[in-house]
Amino acid sequence: MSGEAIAFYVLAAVTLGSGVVVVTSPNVVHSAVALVPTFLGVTGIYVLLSAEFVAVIQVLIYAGAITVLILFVIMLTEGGTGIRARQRNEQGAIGAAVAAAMAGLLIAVAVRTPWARLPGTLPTYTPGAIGQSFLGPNLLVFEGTSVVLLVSLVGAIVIARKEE
Amino acid sequence: MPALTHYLVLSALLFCLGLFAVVTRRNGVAILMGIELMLNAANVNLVAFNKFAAPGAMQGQVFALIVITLAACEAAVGLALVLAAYRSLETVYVDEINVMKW
Amino acid sequence: MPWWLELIRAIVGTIILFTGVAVVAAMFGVLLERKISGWMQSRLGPKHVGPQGLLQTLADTLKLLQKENIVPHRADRAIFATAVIVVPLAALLDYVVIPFGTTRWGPLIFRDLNVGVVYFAATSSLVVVGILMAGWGSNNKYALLGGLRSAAQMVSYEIPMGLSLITVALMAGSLSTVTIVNAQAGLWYIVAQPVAFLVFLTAATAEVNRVPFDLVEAESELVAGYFSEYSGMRFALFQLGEYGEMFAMAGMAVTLFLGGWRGPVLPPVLWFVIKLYALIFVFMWVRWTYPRFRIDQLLNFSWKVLIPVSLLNLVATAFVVMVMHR
Amino acid sequence: MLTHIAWIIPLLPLAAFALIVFWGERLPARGSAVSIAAIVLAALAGLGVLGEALGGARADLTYTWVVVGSRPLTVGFVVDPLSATMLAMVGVVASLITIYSVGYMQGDPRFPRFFAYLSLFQFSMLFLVLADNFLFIYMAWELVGLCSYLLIGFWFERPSAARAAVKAFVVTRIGDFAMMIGILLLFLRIGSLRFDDIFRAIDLGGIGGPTLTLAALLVFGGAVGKSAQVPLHVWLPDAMEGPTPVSALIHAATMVAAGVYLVARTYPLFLLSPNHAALTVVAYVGGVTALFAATMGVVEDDIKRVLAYSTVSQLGYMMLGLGMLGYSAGMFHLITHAFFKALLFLGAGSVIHVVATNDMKRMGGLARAMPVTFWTFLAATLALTGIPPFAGFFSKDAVLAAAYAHDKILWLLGMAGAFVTAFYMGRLCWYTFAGEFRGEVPAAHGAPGGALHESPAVMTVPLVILALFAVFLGWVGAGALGNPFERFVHFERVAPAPESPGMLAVATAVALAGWVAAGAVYAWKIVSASGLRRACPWAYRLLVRKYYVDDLYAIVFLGLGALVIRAARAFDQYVVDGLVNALGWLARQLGLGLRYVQTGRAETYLLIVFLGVVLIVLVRLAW
Repeated sequence: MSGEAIAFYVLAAVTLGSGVVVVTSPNVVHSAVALVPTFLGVTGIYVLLSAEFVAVIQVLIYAGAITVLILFVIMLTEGGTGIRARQRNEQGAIGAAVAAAMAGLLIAVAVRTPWARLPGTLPTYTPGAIGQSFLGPNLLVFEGTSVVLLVSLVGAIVIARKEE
Repeated sequence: MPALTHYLVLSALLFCLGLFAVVTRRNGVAILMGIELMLNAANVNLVAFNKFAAPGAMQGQVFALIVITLAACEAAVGLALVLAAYRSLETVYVDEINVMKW
Repeated sequence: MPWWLELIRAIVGTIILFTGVAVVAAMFGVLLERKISGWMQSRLGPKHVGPQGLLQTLADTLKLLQKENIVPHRADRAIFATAVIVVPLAALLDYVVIPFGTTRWGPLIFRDLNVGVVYFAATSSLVVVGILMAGWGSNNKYALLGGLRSAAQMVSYEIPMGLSLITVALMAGSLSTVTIVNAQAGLWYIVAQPVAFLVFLTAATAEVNRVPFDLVEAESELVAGYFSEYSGMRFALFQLGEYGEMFAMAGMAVTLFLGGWRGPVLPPVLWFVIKLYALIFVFMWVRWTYPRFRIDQLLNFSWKVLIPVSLLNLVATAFVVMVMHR
Repeated sequence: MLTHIAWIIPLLPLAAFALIVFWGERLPARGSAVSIAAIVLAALAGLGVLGEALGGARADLTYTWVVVGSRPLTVGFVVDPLSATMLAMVGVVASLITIYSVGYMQGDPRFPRFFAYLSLFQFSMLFLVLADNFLFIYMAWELVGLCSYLLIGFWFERPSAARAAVKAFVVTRIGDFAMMIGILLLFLRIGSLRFDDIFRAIDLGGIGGPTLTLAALLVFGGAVGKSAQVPLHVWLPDAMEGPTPVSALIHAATMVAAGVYLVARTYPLFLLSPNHAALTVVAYVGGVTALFAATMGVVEDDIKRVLAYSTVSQLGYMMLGLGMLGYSAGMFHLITHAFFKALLFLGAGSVIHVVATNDMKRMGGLARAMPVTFWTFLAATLALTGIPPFAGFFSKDAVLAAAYAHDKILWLLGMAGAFVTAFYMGRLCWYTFAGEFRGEVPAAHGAPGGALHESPAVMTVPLVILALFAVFLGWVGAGALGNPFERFVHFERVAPAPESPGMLAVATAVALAGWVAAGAVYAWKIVSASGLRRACPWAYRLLVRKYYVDDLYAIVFLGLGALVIRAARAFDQYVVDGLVNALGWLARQLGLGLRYVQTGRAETYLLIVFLGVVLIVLVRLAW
């Protein structure tokens, strides 16, 4: 087993293990904290996939910003009060069954499909390639995303603002 | 050497974890966490395909970045909604946020 | 050997090495802080332990190690315990991309990442998680408030800091810290980008929760903020993280604006350390000079002053760079 | 000329109907003027058509209406001697009766509606007469039935009227149902509803044997219902609850005669059934009805009901004539009967209008007070009883001659009926017009001072005109004049029965004997009526109870039927309703179950979406 395989399995274990905590923990704060290793595990996966720019952005946005935001909202809403409230709704069993079946399907598809491969090599300096792509062929998407970002920024402020 | 399939399987499992959270959690914030997991799974797929299926093109990583951006938007708006709902209804449990159903 | 394995090795190496270095640096930092504050307030500071009180911090550390680890009643033990690890770990991760000097074999850096600057921003933002965990895990309203303030503050100041980082990267045409240092061969960026430097310094001060942005641990209001309930070794770990973060910030400032290891006559590593401690001194100087901000002033300052200023600076820089490349 | 646009004639009353329905009260004379104008115009046109038909004009307009499968369904109108005669008769009688109605219905709160119904009926009847196919006949058949129902129940405030209307409708419906089956049978076997096509098919052997007999009898079932033949005669006496002009028009002159007309119209159907089986049935039904109904008239005290039984009886004679191959004789009797029976009803209506009662026992001596009514009524009575030279003499004797030629038993039945007819009509006349007035003068209809008086001219003029027909129309079919009617209206394949002077004498003698017997009982009191009653109480009881037919029906349909109905009700309640309730329960339970799906929560919907994805993929894989 090569080093890369070891790294993959370790990262997958970290990702899925903490993911399970995120999903099942009766304490929402634990769930939110468990998000951090999940995201970091995914970051490691990105690194394995030679996508270091995506990886650092993942850390910056997900682990650094979104998790903090989630923790922040949890503490602003429930604080320490809601820990003992029921966290799972009544469709737990069927939800688990459906999720498991879905996983089975997706894995079956992933394993059985003969994935094609296009010729080409990954650029060695990906941030530059990504920048070229963003400001070149994907400019419209880039601009659209920027607009969405702006709109959601304004929207979030308006929604969360206290009524005067 | 992990192949494309390894990453796809990992992503499938992560996606279904997120699905499970979205479907079974009562807390709005926890549902958002599930959504984030699903988005992450999708991103893993994108980046993996970028490397294994079309290494020459950067579309996979580019779109992963866009997804991350949109995920940030979604988290911001979603959490703002949860906050607003908590402020007016004093609950973050989505099955109790049902005044519009009457 | 694939580069990703090198990265992992670099990170592990950083953590192992700098746990030692940072402990010493933090201990020395604490002593320095006390000595400088004493000097500024026209008093002597620690004096009795060791020659001129040099061993004071060592004694304090030994004392802390011996003390009982108190866990508050009904605290969230798992989070309470994990937070202590997260904060210094996040601080230590910053050091991966900081070049300390250069040798015959190349720059003295754990890993010259081609996304180094972004990496730095990403890892330094991880500290917030630890602070929030500590605040919530303590089951203490002062701690919780401190944690929340910290989150708001750090998220706010990450933006101007990131913008100033981007400005510098724009100037150098690279995200790699080594390339940035090399790009300052002619002119330090503190000259070319004074605004970015000031913004970075301000944001860094806020990021490490130092006066005048020390609302997180505002002793007079929140006792000690998110680590009110920590004692013994855990308290020491927080101190370690804080000072580690401060040193990392100072090191990054040196790298980005003060030409890194560059300097005449003296060896590069020495130059780096000199510049580093000069910045540390500035941090401490500021601490004993300015009063604490209010929380609303703090946030307003970030959103209404720093962000617009750094945005304008970024646009102006981009314009200049574009013109020069023509 | 008129012959080819004869189809316009029915549309005139239809237009009047539409006008009155929508603008009734606002039309001149509250709608009656419109109605009268329409029917008088129609009558004139009908007479014109008759004139042209006498000149040899014929018409048969056919259109393909729809194509059923591969079979074209043709509809159209026919003008031939038969329909032309009927057209003229219906037009004239209806005109006179409509004019008469203006006086009779004066002051009724639903005056316009009456004329609207009347116009609708006239349209339907003219439509029926002109139809050249079973489809139109059936449509018109149902329309006249509807009008009959509406007009019998015109005074629906009276429970008896409402009941009578329903009874008429339901009883005739039994016949109509048989007729419909017959029509469908013919359509199935022949593929056309047009009379000519059907007759041609019969000639070509397309249908024959028992099937043809069955079809003919089923069609005859409709005629039995409409023409109140035994055993479906029970509705007609009760139908007298309607206004008297209605009784005259619908239940004496036209609609009830439609059954006879139908048999005549579809005569080949009956004639060609093996061994004349269908015709024999027609003859026997008619013969039995003729005597049977007449006997019931003897004990009836209601003046209109006596006339109603008389109508039933006379319709029986018509059927008898047709059944005994006397095609012309039957139709001739239909025509003459239409005039004199309408006259009788209108006369009775005139009397009722004045004395405000139907009970003959409370009349008497009206001959002096109402001379016009009396003399016209008397003329009609003589015509009905077959006294020469009045109209009924010629037509009834033609029927009896046809019966004599083919079946002596039926001839005897007819002769007995003639005797009884003379007897009950004599009884009616003496009760009503002779002797002293036994009732009291009603204030409402009497002139100031409460004296008995003649009816207004609007009523008496139609009486006089009809009386002229009653007196003189018979000569149209007189053998002495070469029987012009028969030359005009006849069926090629049947020869007219020979008439002998001896038979005429016998018939006249029988009728006179009836008069004498009636006079003996009611005028000269040689035998007292009560004495007769005491002499044979069972016979009297039998007649009063109308041969227990209504009671039999009551037992069969209300007693036995009640069991069936109760069973049906139980079936409806427990099986049908139970099924419906079960469905409702099922839907409710389903809804109660499914409402857990409709939570309004995104998580549930998402779960279902993914469940669907999984299921679809699994199903796809299973294939």
